[in-house]
Amino acid sequence: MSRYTGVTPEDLEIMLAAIGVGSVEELFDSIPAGVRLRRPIDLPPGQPEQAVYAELRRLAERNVSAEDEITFLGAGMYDHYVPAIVDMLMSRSEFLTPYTPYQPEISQGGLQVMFEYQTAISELTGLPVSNASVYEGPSAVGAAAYLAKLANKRPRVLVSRGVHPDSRATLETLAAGYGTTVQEIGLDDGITDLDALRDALADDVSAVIVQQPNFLGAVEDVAEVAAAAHEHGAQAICATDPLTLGVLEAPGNQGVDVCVGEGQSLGNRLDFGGPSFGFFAATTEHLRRMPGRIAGETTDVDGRRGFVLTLQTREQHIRREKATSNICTSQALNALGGVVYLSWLGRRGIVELAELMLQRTHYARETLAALDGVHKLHDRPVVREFALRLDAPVEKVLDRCAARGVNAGYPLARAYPEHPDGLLVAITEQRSRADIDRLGDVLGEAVAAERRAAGVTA
Amino acid sequence: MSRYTGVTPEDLEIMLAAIGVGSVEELFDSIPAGVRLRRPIDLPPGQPEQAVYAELRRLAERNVSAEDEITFLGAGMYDHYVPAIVDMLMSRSEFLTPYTPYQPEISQGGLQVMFEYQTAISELTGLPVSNASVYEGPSAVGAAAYLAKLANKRPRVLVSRGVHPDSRATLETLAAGYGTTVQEIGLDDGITDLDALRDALADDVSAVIVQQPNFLGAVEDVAEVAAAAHEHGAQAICATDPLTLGVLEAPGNQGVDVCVGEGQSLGNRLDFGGPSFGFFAATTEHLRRMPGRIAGETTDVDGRRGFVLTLQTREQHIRREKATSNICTSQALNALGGVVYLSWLGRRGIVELAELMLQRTHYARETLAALDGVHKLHDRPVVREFALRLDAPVEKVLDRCAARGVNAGYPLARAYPEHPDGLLVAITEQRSRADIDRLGDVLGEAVAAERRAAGVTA
Amino acid sequence: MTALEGGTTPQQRERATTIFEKGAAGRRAFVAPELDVPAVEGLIPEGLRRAQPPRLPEATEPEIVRHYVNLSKRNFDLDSGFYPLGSCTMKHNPRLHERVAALPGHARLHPLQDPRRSQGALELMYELQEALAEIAGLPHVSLQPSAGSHGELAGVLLTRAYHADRGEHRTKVLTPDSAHGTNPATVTMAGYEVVKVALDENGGVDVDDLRAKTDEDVACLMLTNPSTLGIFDPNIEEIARIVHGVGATLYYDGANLNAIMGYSRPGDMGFDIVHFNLHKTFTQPHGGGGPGAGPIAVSDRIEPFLPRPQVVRREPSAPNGTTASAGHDGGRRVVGGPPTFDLDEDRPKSIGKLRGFQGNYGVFVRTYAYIRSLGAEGLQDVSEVAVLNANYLLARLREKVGDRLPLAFGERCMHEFVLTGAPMKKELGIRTLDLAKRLLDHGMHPPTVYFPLVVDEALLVEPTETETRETLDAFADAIAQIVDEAAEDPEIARGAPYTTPVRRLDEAGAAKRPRVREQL
Amino acid sequence: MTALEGGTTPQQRERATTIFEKGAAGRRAFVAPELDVPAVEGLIPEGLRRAQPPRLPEATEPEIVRHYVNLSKRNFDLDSGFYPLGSCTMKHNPRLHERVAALPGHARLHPLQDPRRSQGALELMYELQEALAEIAGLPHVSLQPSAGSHGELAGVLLTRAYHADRGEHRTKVLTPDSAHGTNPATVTMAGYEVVKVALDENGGVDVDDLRAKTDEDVACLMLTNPSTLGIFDPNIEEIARIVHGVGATLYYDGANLNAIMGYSRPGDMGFDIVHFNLHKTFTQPHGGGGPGAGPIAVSDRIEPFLPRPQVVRREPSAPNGTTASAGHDGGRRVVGGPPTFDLDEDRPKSIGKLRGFQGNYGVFVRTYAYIRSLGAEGLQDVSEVAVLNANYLLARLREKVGDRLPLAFGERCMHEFVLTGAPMKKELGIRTLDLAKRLLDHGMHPPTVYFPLVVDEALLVEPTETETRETLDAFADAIAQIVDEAAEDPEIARGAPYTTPVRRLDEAGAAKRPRVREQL
Ligand SMILES: Cc1ncc(COP(=O)(O)O)c(C=O)c1O
Ligand SMILES: Cc1ncc(COP(=O)(O)O)c(C=O)c1O
Repeated sequence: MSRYTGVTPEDLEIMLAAIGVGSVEELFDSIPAGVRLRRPIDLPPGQPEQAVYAELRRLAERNVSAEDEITFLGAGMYDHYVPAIVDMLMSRSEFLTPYTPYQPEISQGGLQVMFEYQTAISELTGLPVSNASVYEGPSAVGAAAYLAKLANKRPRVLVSRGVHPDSRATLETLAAGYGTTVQEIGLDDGITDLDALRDALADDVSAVIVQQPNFLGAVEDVAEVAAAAHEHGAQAICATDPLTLGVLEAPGNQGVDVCVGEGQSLGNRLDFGGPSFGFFAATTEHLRRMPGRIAGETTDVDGRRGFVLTLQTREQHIRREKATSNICTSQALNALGGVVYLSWLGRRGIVELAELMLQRTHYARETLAALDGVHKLHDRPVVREFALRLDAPVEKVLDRCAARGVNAGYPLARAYPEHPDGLLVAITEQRSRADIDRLGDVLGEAVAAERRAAGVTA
Repeated sequence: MSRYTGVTPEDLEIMLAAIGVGSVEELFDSIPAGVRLRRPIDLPPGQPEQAVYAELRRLAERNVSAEDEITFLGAGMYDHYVPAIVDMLMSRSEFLTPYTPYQPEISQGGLQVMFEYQTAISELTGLPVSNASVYEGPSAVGAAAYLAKLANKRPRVLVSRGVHPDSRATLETLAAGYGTTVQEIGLDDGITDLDALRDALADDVSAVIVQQPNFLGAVEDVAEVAAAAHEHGAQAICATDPLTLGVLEAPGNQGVDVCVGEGQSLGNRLDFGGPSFGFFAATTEHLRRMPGRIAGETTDVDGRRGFVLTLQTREQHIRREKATSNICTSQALNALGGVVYLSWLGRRGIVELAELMLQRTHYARETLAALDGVHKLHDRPVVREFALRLDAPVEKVLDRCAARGVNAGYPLARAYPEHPDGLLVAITEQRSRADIDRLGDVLGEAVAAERRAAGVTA
Repeated sequence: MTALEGGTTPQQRERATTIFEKGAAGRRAFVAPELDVPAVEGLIPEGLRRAQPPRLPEATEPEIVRHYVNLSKRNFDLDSGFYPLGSCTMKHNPRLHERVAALPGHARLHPLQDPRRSQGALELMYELQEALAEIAGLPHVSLQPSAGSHGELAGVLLTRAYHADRGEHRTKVLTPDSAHGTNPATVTMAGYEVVKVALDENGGVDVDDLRAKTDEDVACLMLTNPSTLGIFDPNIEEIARIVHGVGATLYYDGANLNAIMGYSRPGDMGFDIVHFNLHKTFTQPHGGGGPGAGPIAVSDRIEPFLPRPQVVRREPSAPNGTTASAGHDGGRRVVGGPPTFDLDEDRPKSIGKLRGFQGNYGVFVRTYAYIRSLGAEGLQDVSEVAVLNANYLLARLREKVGDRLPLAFGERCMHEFVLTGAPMKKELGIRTLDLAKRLLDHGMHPPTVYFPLVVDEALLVEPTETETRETLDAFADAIAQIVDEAAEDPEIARGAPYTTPVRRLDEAGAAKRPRVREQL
Repeated sequence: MTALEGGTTPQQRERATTIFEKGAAGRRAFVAPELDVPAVEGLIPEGLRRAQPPRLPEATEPEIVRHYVNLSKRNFDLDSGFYPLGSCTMKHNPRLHERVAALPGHARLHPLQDPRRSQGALELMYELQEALAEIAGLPHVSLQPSAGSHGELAGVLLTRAYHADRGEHRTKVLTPDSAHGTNPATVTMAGYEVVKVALDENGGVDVDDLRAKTDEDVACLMLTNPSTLGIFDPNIEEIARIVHGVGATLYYDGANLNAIMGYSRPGDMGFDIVHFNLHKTFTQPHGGGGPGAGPIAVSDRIEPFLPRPQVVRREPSAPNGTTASAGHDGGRRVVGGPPTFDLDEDRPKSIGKLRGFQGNYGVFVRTYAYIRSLGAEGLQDVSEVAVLNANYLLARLREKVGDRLPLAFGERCMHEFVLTGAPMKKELGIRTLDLAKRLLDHGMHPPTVYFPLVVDEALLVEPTETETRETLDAFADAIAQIVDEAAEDPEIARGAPYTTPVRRLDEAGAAKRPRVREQL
């Protein structure tokens, strides 16, 4: 017996008798001797709840979280405020503990949430159909390219270097499986090099993938990219940060065929990278090729409105090797957080929030670029994140800032060797002007100190 | 409109038209001009959720909580581990948000919880009837004395000096209202002076009140106190710490008529002193005199088992000035926490937990009393808390310990001027032997340092 | 639709079993920390040691969780539907408040922590005192009382202390007929005699009756304004004059404060003592019957008697412990560093303590968050929308069922209103109780019934400001539907509810043969 | 009892309305922080700026809360009742895990935080890798995959990389007929051809068929053991020999690991790659369809190809960045200070990344807490009770309905078992689907139906270890009652359910005319 299992000695006796065996061990007789584990599992003994809590607290305290410093770190996940109702609803047993809704009659709650979520994602992206979630952002990019391959069977995808490095890496890994060649299109002054893209395009290109805003924070001209792709019959795929769609045109309105992205910024925690959710929206043409669950509206035998998992003939449990994807367990709870967040934000709120980020991002960029030894890496419009160049070693500058309680951002050199001096700074509604001014002070002093150390005179 | 109110301009128009007024202000016309507030309320403007969260976090961080130090502070509230299921259940909307169950048909959940709670309290205290909660511990003592007065109309209560100082203070305040004289019975070597008690007892004594274990941590001979009270026809009232009843005899089995106490140690948070709950149990004789809600079992029109608030003719909403108490809103949610905690602890667990505290308390007492300049204040059996005497200024010693991350306990002088050198040390299952040893080190060094400062040579 | 509409729901088919009937001997959820000290026998002498362990449940964690989760589903709650329970102010409970109250710096703070190490808590309490003082229009606040009725008791005891201090011994407290039961019950507990004051034809205090009953034996008049009839007493200034004329205090039962924020303040009406129900106006969740908190605000003359300790702010310039600036003190400028906060126990005239420690701090955290969230404008919006919603709902109901369920007094209301079901009873043969029970089948919580006592077949409706027009319309429709249905067949309402986990319960039987615990 | 038993419940009477139908133009729950910087126009060129805002809901916080709370009540969940959904391991979800995962140090930790400032997270991941390696009996673990099927994909891509590294190009992957749909689907996505292996008469892999199909073109055999039939394959050693004989890898679908902890390990059976479903064996709540996590454990020969980054422990003696000791490394002694943890991106043969960042860390926190809670003994107890419960329930069902719902293969089972409803269908005229739907009226979640495909009218029952004997008995009784009822009147089951918020839904219609979003 443990705190989770309850076979009393009396239970055991009754149960063994009903089964007709003399011991529990006997039930494992079918395991051949040659593969039996002949010793206890080599793990520490179990612990009371309070001890486990204490241990997990100890570990938590060895991390510097967004609660412990003023952070401007983004690069794919962002420190947004998660409203209390999201936590409350995500922790309700009725949402937290059920399985995928295989029995729709007793799963209308979850199914309707999916339907509402799909509606919200469709509205955000400007595309008519959405699935109920995929794992997360980068793998969604890989899944989108697979959909393109299913659609047009072409062997090559073009991906902008402005797409998140993890997305590009994931795309490469997955494409190696389904047999698509990945070719990168470089950036020109912060955004996808349209000339290079046009040069690389041909009739064997399955899809063109661009990110909006791109990894350097720059707003791309998605319509141009989509038009170029379409000229060669390729699919236009856009990865996007959903919160920026409060001020940026919906990809669906710019000719994009598939829009995917990381949903973390919609009411999901940072959680050191997951779980969050990926979203996946497309044109109607692709509906029967979409990966993952899709909730659809229908009626019951009495004519009541209801919801079911629909178009399941796309899916692995029905179609097996002919399925359009292998995805099964996805991110339903996180997507619930997403649609609750979007409801909380609301039609006006998403614009207000995005506008606030836009203005503060502009302010931060100008404030920082005015510092000695700090320059804009590009001049493109930005919404919530921007890239700088420092006249000082970035990692050292970051350490100096961290020591003063400020996380100044992401060192671009980690993913972009061509920008060894690059720093990516992210803004959310949680970073006030005072925080930005503080970053300005701390960063300015750190750069100055490093330049002094390197013998540069300001 | 705010985030909680939703009258749109269109709503407003429709609503005013339906009412037949031209403006909202008009609805306040019945307030005479002479008592109108003619300026805005003088409070800061409203804040977004994230700002309020930040402000409350700022305040929280200006407190040193039991999460921030190793604490041996008790004296009425204790840092026990609250299991996660208690939080989970207390935060379910269905328990958190309803009112007192005035409509039993849609309140069976809450009513059954009360019934189960009453059963658990009755089991713990060894008394046949319990109410569904009172505010908290000290006021429960005052309420118990009021019950005694209702029962026997006598004008005097005797209260042991071992009863919590807040309970004695509250008793005095309330007794001043209902016209009972309160007389204190001193302590003798840590426990209630039985001779003094017998001397003070007479046929005008309504009740005798004792605390188990008492404020100095000592185990009282409750049966003796009860017997003495009964000899004079007085009620025997015992205040107790429910967790100690895992090892201490139930007051009901020792002849006590009313047993009350602070329920915080049962799955409730410290919360800087509240909300928690008070429990109130008694002999059947007192059932119709009890304060507060009582859930009772019954059946519905179809014969189904069900629960209702019962014996409401005791209560203010029915009996008004003839009610046995004025209590209305009580502590239902906290009592839910209590019964969930007791279910979690279980029949064996409460004994194990109390035994663990008993043993660690003994170990701690012996460890500390072995330090130079530290002595036991009394030699009585103790369960979870004990009193020491220090050969050094207690408040200064406490400051020294606090600076090293240890809260060594409660300085008795605050409530017992006769023990200017007294220190009360509390143990819970969260204080391990290692913590106790650390307290030994820190306390020993603090006492030594203070003695050195005072010129004492060890 | 038949009288047995709905038949037997799955919940109805289940027999209610308690946690004591679940589980099995030996099962457990708790795993004890290891005994890490030497085990010593005989630490408790035999006679004092418990002979038999309490027969608590024996169940695994999954069993316990499932038991209580399923019990929770047998409750109606505010997050699920409309809850217009008059006098209870069942407004939305923001979950932000639960989040901030759970921060370890608040939730795991020991009440006896040294004030120097609980500055955040004391600052919060001090600021809350200030805010409540401003809202009440009275300069001094004690946060200590645990609920409204506890605040009332504090208020009457303060009155006693105030008069005693002046060498006066008074014996009577006045309450109007419409008063909540806690008012007279409090008076008795505080050792006074209750004297009832009649209402006039508009539902206000009968000023003549009040004048007649107000003499030098009267210690206090307890009043709520707007009253439990939802009416703001137009004679409040005159009432205050009469009461103060004999040296008595005027006590404000703050249960109905939700109606007037930004429009009037008890202090400005002449009240000496006010209690707040933080679990009403300030949205502490009701928890199925608490916790709440009942802070009080008082005038200067009552201040010396306030319970101890008081939270005070000490200016940094003043040497510690010498000048404590309690209560409202105007300016907030800081000279020579930030102010500190402390607990002042040194109050020689204090009535003492009403409970342990400093009050229901967890509730204060929520209230503080609420006041910060809404701000001055938001609080005024609360009262405006509460009154607007009540009047709109009243208008809809008058339009639909005004003949069967007329308004008891007047034409309009403040934040709540009282209908009388007397015509409905007479004409349709169903009582207010039947209407209430039938509402349960509509998935709504009924209004308060049979209170206030002065109205026959009373129905006290308080929609609160957090409900939308759509919800109010749905409620009016449901009431109309029930009344229409009763006109056709009153038996349906008389037999209601049908779809609830249990149906009408035998309350008389429960009281006659009380079973108040599980027999094991 | 009639076919319409239960009639119309209150929930059934309510039309489902979405959040997009609630609220009204202008309402809001969000209050924006003030714009504290100078407002600048034209920051986004016109063509790129959004012309029309997305038509998101406009509702107050109370409206949103009530909407979703009421939606939640239209879900069945594990905290409310028995959920014996075969292959899904619906065991109790301890709330401790939610508490610890929500600690800000975990929940608000940015995935790109410098490893020096995320040592707690990296230590946790490292220790979890170690624990999973021990449980799998395979030395190296990557936590990265997001779910079981993602782990499968990782596994097949690893196989591809492994063979490619050896200069081999293989084209086929074998899966038995009983395999879960994700296995063949994964194979296709990873660019291989699926070859099915037959089962023998005991439900195990047909060794002869396997031998016949295993050649040098075969890259991998994917297997779950015990299989989805709940049977431990007695020929596992022979199977491993055959597969390894041609240089193929053996992949273990870990969905059924809950059956064997402490008794056997995939690594010891000869598997090269294993995935774990942390949302099954390790009790991450399912969330109505995720999140989960699907870490993989692999043998030495696969290790070089694992995804990047890997979490590594660096011994303090070693100069930073020079010696990374990845994976299992035996001793834990510390020389010269505590070890540090790091992310190792420098893996030249790695298949790359499967997703962003380091995986579903929040799930790892829960799993880590679970493993620490239970320890070695507790994990073995899990499997023992899971198998005991399954066999007991099987025995009870055989006793009661063994003729109508016989066990598909063999006599006993591991942690789950498959019944066939074929005799019931033939004799009583109700299908497994009808039985399942009728169970809904009994307040229980049905077992998995129509899977595995190899069994006609399959019913796959997995009670898990956290259920009590009483619950198993109640389930057996309910099944027996439904079968008896069907013997009297099969129409009842065919029309079921009756008491659920909606009744049987038109799935065909939904697929024919898909409506996958609200029309606004
Ligand atoms: C008018 C009125 N006064 C006083 C009270 C008592 O308040 P509490 O329940 O907080 O003790 C109530 C609460 O029901 C009330 O409505
Ligand atoms: C046997 C088996 N394999 C694989 C999977 C897929 O796992 P996941 O849903 O985590 O992708 C499942 C889950 O349903 C399963 O039961």
